[in-house]
Amino acid sequence: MVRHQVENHDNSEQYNTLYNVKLDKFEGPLDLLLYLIRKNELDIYDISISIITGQYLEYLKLMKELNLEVAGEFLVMASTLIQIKSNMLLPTREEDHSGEEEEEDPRAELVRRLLEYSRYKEAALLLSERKLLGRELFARSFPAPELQTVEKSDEPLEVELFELIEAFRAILAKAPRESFHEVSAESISIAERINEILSLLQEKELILFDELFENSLDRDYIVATFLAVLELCKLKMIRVRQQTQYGVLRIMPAVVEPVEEPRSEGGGDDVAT
Amino acid sequence: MTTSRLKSLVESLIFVSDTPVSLDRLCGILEEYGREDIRSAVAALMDEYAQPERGIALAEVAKGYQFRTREENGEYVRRLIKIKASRFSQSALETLAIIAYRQPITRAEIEYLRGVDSGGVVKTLLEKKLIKILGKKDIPGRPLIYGTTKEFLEIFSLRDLKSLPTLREIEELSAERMNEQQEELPLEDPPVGASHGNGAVERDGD
Amino acid sequence: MTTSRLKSLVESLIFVSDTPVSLDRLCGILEEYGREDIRSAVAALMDEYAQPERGIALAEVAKGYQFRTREENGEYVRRLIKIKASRFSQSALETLAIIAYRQPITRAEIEYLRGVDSGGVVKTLLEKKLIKILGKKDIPGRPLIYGTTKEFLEIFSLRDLKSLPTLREIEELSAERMNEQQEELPLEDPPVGASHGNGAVERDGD
Repeated sequence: MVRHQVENHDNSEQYNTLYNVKLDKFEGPLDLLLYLIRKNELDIYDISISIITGQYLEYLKLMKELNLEVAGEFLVMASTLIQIKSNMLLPTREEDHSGEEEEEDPRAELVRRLLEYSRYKEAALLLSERKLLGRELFARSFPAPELQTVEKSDEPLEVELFELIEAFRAILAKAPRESFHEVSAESISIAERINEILSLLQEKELILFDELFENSLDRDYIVATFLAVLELCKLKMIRVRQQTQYGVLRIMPAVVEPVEEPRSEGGGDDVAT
Repeated sequence: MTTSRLKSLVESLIFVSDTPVSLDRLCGILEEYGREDIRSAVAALMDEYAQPERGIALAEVAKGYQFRTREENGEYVRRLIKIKASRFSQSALETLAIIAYRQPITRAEIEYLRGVDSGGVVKTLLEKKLIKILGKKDIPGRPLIYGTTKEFLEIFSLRDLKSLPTLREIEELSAERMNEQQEELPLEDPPVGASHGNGAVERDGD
Repeated sequence: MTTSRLKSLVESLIFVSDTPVSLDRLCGILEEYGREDIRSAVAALMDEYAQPERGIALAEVAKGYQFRTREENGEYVRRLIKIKASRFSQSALETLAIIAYRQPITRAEIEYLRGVDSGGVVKTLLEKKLIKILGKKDIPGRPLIYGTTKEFLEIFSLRDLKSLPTLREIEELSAERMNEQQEELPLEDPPVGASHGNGAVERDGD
């Protein structure tokens, strides 16, 4: 209907607005392709790539003419379509087994994606048709008045990971300025490596120094790991041992949960060496 | 320990909680009673509340039981509590559907399935607590993986994830819808992207 | 406009309100109905709920009507609330977040970031076993340093500390939204699904 109106109006401003609204409706290139397939009454398993590609490119052209920003995904899909189209032009070999033939169809991957996408689009529609709590249905989302005096034992805790990190982000946003330097990319990766080493040490009592570098040859990673080890040594949280000169470095936890004696001043000092 | 006493207790407990109460939780509290007795007390209550003239229904959602107002009364309830109904955009619904069916899933996988960048939607869904971070995937780069929450089940009135229609059922529905559309709609008047989501089409399909 | 419909509406309204609902308020919302009809609907509901085997009663309190659990069930109801999962206070969440992401960390450092005294929260988190003392820092005063525990990982279903999402990962989610999707995703208050949006556009075009 929108298109119909567009064609009947010369007023370019209106033209612009109407198309703008319409183009916004496509969630992405897959959505646009599904629309074109339906519009042309094509069999999704046997799409005419030349029709679809032609219309798809027309759409992109139109979007550009209307000065709409064309998201990168639309362009990527355009090149995929052109690629498929040119592959279709290559002579195909007839195979005896139809199954293998299907695999060779240059459209196969795209068809699979379109089918998959249309399924989730349908699933989204079914979700939107459900009765929603807070829209059609209502529950009591407050503590009953007779319970307000009961004191809660707060044993189990309920919180999501996302809330934790959002809390941290909020803190950093309002924390004193100087602390911002510490939060630069580099120091984050040191903190990350400290966490990783600590959690490795929770799993096993001993790690070899070389194991810490197994995952990456990235320079920053190695530097961050090394600084993390130094930091942990300085904090006396790990012990680094060597059996022989130039032998393997072994890393062990220095403290095993000294929760009981936090206040003793001179006592627990020699936990690490 | 008569049945009516147990039913009364169950009614009180479910009523007083601001979140759905699971059978396990009921059994934990009503330790003097047997699991099967509790289960049938719940069933009996559900029957009683199922009568059409009641203003409250006992619903089974998010693996628990919760009293909820009857759907037809929604309009009046909205007048009372004056909340803005939360609504979902197409992209939010698509992303939510993908996560619901494919969890645990990474952002890259979502974006492959949708064909568009989805970082913003994922963030909004996290903020609305409809999805949560489940951890990290054991592949290079260790990307975050996402899944749906209990709130998702509560808001969409789902007992559990299994009560979502299967992808096969959805495929059939989708095929049906596509055929209908091709018959119903002449070329000149194409449905705009989303309009096949129209309620009318859906009802015809039933 | 039968009596049972009105009774159902009254039941929904009183149920969903967190404060007692007065007759005036009911009349204001149920404007299609007469005051006397509403009054008798309330009375009929009170009668129904007055049966001894019910777990909920409709009480008339100072400012109106309110559903309450039956008094004899109080003991069980209190058990429910006792084992109910509680949410983190904002200060506990903040402190825990700082410790999780910046461990090993001293109390002074926590307080520097939060800008407030955090001794009490740290103590609570220690008691709940979400954090532990890792040792002492090798600086003057030798302050204690804190880190998270296994219980912390369990609460968030994390396999290890490596699975904590990083700030960068979360920021990457919203980064794109700022660039391309900003206008496309009015998620805060988006139009209903697809079909409504469509209708609106068509009307605009007229």
